[in-house]
Amino acid sequence: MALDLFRPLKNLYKIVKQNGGVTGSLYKLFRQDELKWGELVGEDKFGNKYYKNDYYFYGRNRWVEYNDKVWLDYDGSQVCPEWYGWLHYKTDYLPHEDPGRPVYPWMQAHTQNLSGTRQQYIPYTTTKPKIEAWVPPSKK
Amino acid sequence: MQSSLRKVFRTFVCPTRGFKSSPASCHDSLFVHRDSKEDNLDVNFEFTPENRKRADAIISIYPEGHQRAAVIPLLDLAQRQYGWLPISAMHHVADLLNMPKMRVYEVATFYTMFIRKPIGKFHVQVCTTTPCWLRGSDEIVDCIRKKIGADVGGTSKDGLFTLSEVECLGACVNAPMVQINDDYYEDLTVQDTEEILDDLKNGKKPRAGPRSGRYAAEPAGGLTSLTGEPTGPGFKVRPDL
Amino acid sequence: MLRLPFSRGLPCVRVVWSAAVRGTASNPAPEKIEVFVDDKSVLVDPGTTVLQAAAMVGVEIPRFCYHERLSVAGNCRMCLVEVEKSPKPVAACAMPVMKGWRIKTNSEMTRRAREGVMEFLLVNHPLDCPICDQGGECDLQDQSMAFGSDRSRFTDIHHSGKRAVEDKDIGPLVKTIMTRCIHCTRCIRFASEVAGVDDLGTTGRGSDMQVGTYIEKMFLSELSGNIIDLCPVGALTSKPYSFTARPWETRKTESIDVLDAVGSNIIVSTRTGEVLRILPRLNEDINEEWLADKARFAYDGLKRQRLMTPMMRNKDGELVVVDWEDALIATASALSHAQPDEIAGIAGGLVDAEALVALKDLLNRLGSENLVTETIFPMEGSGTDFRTNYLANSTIAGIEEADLVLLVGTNPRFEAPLYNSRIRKSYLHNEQNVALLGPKINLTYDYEHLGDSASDLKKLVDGSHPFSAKLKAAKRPLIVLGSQQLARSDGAAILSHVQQLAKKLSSSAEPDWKILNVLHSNASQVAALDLGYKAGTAEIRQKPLKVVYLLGADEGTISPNDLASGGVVIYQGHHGDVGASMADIVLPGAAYTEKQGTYVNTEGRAQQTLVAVTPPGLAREDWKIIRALSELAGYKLPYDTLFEIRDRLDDIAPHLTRHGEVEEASFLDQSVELSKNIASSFDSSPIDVKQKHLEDFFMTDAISRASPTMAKCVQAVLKQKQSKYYEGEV
Amino acid sequence: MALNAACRSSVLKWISSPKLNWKAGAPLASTVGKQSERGYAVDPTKTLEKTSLLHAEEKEVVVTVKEIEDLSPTTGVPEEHVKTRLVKIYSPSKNPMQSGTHNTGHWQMEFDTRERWENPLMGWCSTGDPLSNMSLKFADKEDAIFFCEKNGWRWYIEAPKTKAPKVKSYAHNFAWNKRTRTSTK
Amino acid sequence: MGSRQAAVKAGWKQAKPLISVSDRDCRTRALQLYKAWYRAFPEILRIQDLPVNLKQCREKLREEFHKNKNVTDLRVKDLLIVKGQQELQEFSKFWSQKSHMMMRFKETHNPQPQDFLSKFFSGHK
Repeated sequence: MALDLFRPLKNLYKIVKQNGGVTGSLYKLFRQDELKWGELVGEDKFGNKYYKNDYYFYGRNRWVEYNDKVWLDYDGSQVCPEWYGWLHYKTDYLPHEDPGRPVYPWMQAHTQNLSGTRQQYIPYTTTKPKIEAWVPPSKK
Repeated sequence: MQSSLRKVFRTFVCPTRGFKSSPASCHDSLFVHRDSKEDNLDVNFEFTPENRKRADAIISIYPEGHQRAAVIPLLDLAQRQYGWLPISAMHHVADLLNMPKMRVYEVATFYTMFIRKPIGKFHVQVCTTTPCWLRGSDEIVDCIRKKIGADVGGTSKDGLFTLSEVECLGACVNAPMVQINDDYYEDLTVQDTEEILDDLKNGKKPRAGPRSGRYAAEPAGGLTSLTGEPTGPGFKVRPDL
Repeated sequence: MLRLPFSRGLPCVRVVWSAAVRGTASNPAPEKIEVFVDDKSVLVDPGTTVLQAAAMVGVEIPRFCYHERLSVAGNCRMCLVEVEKSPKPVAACAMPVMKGWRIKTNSEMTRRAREGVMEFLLVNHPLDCPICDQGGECDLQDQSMAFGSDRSRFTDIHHSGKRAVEDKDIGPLVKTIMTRCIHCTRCIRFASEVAGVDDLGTTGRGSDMQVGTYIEKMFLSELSGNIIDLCPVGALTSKPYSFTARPWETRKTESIDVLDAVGSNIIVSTRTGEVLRILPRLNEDINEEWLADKARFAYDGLKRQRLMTPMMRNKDGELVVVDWEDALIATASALSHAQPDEIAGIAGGLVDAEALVALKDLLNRLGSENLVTETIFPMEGSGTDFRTNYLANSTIAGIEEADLVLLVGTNPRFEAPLYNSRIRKSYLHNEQNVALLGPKINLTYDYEHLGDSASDLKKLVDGSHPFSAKLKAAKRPLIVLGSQQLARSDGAAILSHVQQLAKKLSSSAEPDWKILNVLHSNASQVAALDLGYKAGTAEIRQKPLKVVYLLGADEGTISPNDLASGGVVIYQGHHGDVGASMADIVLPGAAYTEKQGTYVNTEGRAQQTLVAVTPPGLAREDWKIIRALSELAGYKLPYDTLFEIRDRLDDIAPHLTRHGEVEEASFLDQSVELSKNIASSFDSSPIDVKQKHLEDFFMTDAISRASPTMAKCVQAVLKQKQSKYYEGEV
Repeated sequence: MALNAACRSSVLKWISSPKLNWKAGAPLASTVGKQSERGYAVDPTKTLEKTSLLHAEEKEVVVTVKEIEDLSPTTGVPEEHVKTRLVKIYSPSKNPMQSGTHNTGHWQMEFDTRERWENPLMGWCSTGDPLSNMSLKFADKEDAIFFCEKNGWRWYIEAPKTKAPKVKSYAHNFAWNKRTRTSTK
Repeated sequence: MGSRQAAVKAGWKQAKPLISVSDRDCRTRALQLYKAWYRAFPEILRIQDLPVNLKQCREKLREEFHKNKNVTDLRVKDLLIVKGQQELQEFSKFWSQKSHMMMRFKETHNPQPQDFLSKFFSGHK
């Protein structure tokens, strides 16, 4: 096959087109430092969009675009567990296609990593003080 | 194959000494005190005036400062008076001898003839050691069991008889035998046994001793030796001496 | 190979033996006989047992039932050794040696005998070492490693034949797991010989034999904890310490007990900055190898009710936490705003000599001489000027040499249990006779009761009392005066009469024999008197006090009402008790396990405690608090380190830094002279002691009052007293 | 550049020179101030080399030193742990829980206890005291004293407590007229 | 045992020398070591890329030597020289790193209180 000199341009056209024109593309480039084109395969309950394009090399051919609402505060832990496996090549099934995904009542809803926020987990001491201090009798 | 051969060889030809425990041989009595209906501190025990006199006599045997040596005879006396040894009797003896109560408990629990739980009026002790057993003590035991309606170690419903199996009582010549309270009844047959128990039940006191008509431990079929007169001096002595 | 370690480290024992044997031989020593232990020749006194002879050459024979301080029982058979030409092995603990015997402690016969005994013991011993508290310090464990067989012939995998014995409940201190018992009878012999409580015994026989009390009964003794030490297996273990630690995890600090005036030597086991248990430490002169229950088990009081931060009263009269600067500045300003005579220092019963001297120096620099101890001692006559007046001059070990002991108004059994156990020991082994002037109490041995009238002392002095003849006949009489009697209004008269009696008896007694003994009830009294504290708060209460500095004073001998209005009470101590609750400023100090402090016991022996753990929270060592305070008050004390304050102690009273030695005092004649003028009128009230019953023994000071274990003991004793089986023993 | 590299390698060569002569009292040949051919005055390795003595033969040489050297500058123990520590030299007492006397009879040194603190989460215990676990055993107390003196630690001796021998007899249990006659086993 | 007892009382004794046989000898070695360090510093600075200048290094060198000025014992001095030698080698060969050198310039721990009161307020000292 002859070298398609216009391929980069074609790609650029596809990318720009898919990402919502020039302004949309610039917006995504600013947010994600990267511009890709690909097939939207699904969206999770947090509004993150998952894409696939085998044009890119394995390892870069599945990606997530985080919900616009989080702006720049996106974080790997915002990927919900259903999509996690697909995104990390643990499975090739998409969440709705996957036959073996039992749902148990004890399963908790996924939350993103809360470290550094007000809701973060703070460990507390579980040991009894070895020495108890005297509490002066109150006059009241 | 080889190993099983070795096993057989070991078992039969050169057995190693194996340490095997026998099944737990728990004593029929308990070695701690538990308050019960019959045995508690509220049970009043005092020596009767006669026994008190006997007790004083026993104590007086022992030298000054060593009166506590009288603990065994006094406990025996208390047991004879009460039938068995309640805790208050032990305490009474301890007080009498001015010794720590624990030391009395030690003695009372050590000797199996001190009985620390209620017992029938007649304590039937059947010897089942080898000579008696060979002479049929098993039948005697069965007979008594049936007769009093209680198993070994148990007491009859009327509270008259308590049956125990004991080791050799030293009357092997007159086997089989039973000891009822202080009396030996020897050369027993099943019939004799029934008779004795019936008598006791009816308040009669059967004659102690051999039932076979023997006086004591003499040979049953008459003397087999020493039948003649003893020889005089010079018997089989060299004439020249 | 394993036997090798047991023979190590014994050369020192040999030295001691020979030295002591030389020392004690008063009458011409009988001819020594020569025996050979493992072909090593040794000369021993006639009557020495094989085991003792072996110890002299450094051979330690394994044993379970034998204990140096108990009678010989000879029932465990572990000490079997071969003696040449004897067909059977002999029990080394009970067999006296004969001339020329050749003892073989490592021969085939000996080893087989030990192995056999070990096997029999282990047949009926549970294999629960992993959950046994004795694990790691168990004689059975160690000896089965060293002398037992390396394989088992016990094939009872169904556990049908293993002996099992039900556990006994003998109180809140000793946990019993009787299945582990190997019937060495050490606990029984201890109870009967040392504790004087014949409550333990063996019941049953053969394989049914068990050690116990037969009836359900608490082991009512003030020395009950010692049976935990004595037990060579895990049958008797400490209840408060159960499942706490393994011995190899703990750090051991050799220290001194201060909960009574005996000054028992102890080992404080700590882990992760926490005191886990207290064990006795051998000291032949004081506690031998025993320890009273209070000293052993009150350590959990060190973890409760502690003062951990400085506190001050706010406007509402509530004690609130402040930091050190504020507390010390407030204290300093209170001290500097008062006139010298308006300041007083009161020392309690658990204070070390370093803190005492620091407080004394500070108050003296401020111009105040009002330094007193809580416990009263008559200041009439020679008062506390002569040490001989307030010491147990005959020493504790000296009791054993006495032939007659007269106890005056004291219950040594609960005031100083190990003092009492010495008397009992001498009573049993040395045919010592005892008489008591005071209330009728159970001392664990027989004594002649001389009534409880104080005026009988007068009769004793002039010789008209029926007991006087016996006193006069005694070669080594001993008078023990309880310090409580000195708090009576006629305390001075009692003391002076006892002194006169002692003086009188010294003419008929052996020369240089010391008769007068004062038995104190707290650990700091002697050091305080040595340092020049006055005794009793009565005198200073008359003064218009503005500032009272309570140095661990928790007996409530002074109250805020004794102070002039606007007065300040400063409390420095380690527990929130009486003193802290009435204080305006609380300065948290260190308890005896947390400081290196000097204490002087009732016989005048200075000993030091060591730091086992550091003081909790913001608490500091006591002398340091006073030193810091002095700097803020503008009267800086000239010592910054422990060495420097010890030098200061050395300047005042050199014996305070000679740890472990008794400084003798002998000015009886002079003090008798000076006490002759004391009015000799006695109160009509009978002589009484505070601690008559066992339940009075456990909670006597700030530490033991904070201890849950001690509270449990009191409850258990009271409960036992409700039982029908209680016979008014204690 | 090349010169520099050459210089560097020569420095390294000196310093790593294996010719260290550790023999005590061996004579030192080179002296200070001699110019080496590479232009450096002193060869650092030479500080450990031979000493210029008149008698060059290897013979027993002795120096006079203090009886107790103060080793503390060389041990690396922080100064505060030399000056403020108190060493207890003692002969450990027998474990009262056991009959055996193993682990006794020697002399031991231990430092004073310093503060431990607790991890607030797990309750684990820490200490800032590097010497808290240092407990050395000695055959006799003079050795221990010598060691402490050398290291500059203050020490004190805790006198060992010894047992008094006691005549014991099985017969005492059965003595006819003594109080030792007991009713126990 | 007897000799040891005598040892406790400070005195003098004859001992086998470690390296130096006389004070003069030892002094020579110390000076040699000092000079070696002095001259090695430019190279050490270069290879280690230390954030200090040569002057500071040499001042520090002086300070370190002065720390031990009170050492009198010949053998201790020898040992110190040996240790100094080792250290020089370590730094020159980059066995010891930048941080090891910088430890000398800045204490890694907070200064401890010195007088009694501040010690008292700061903790169990």
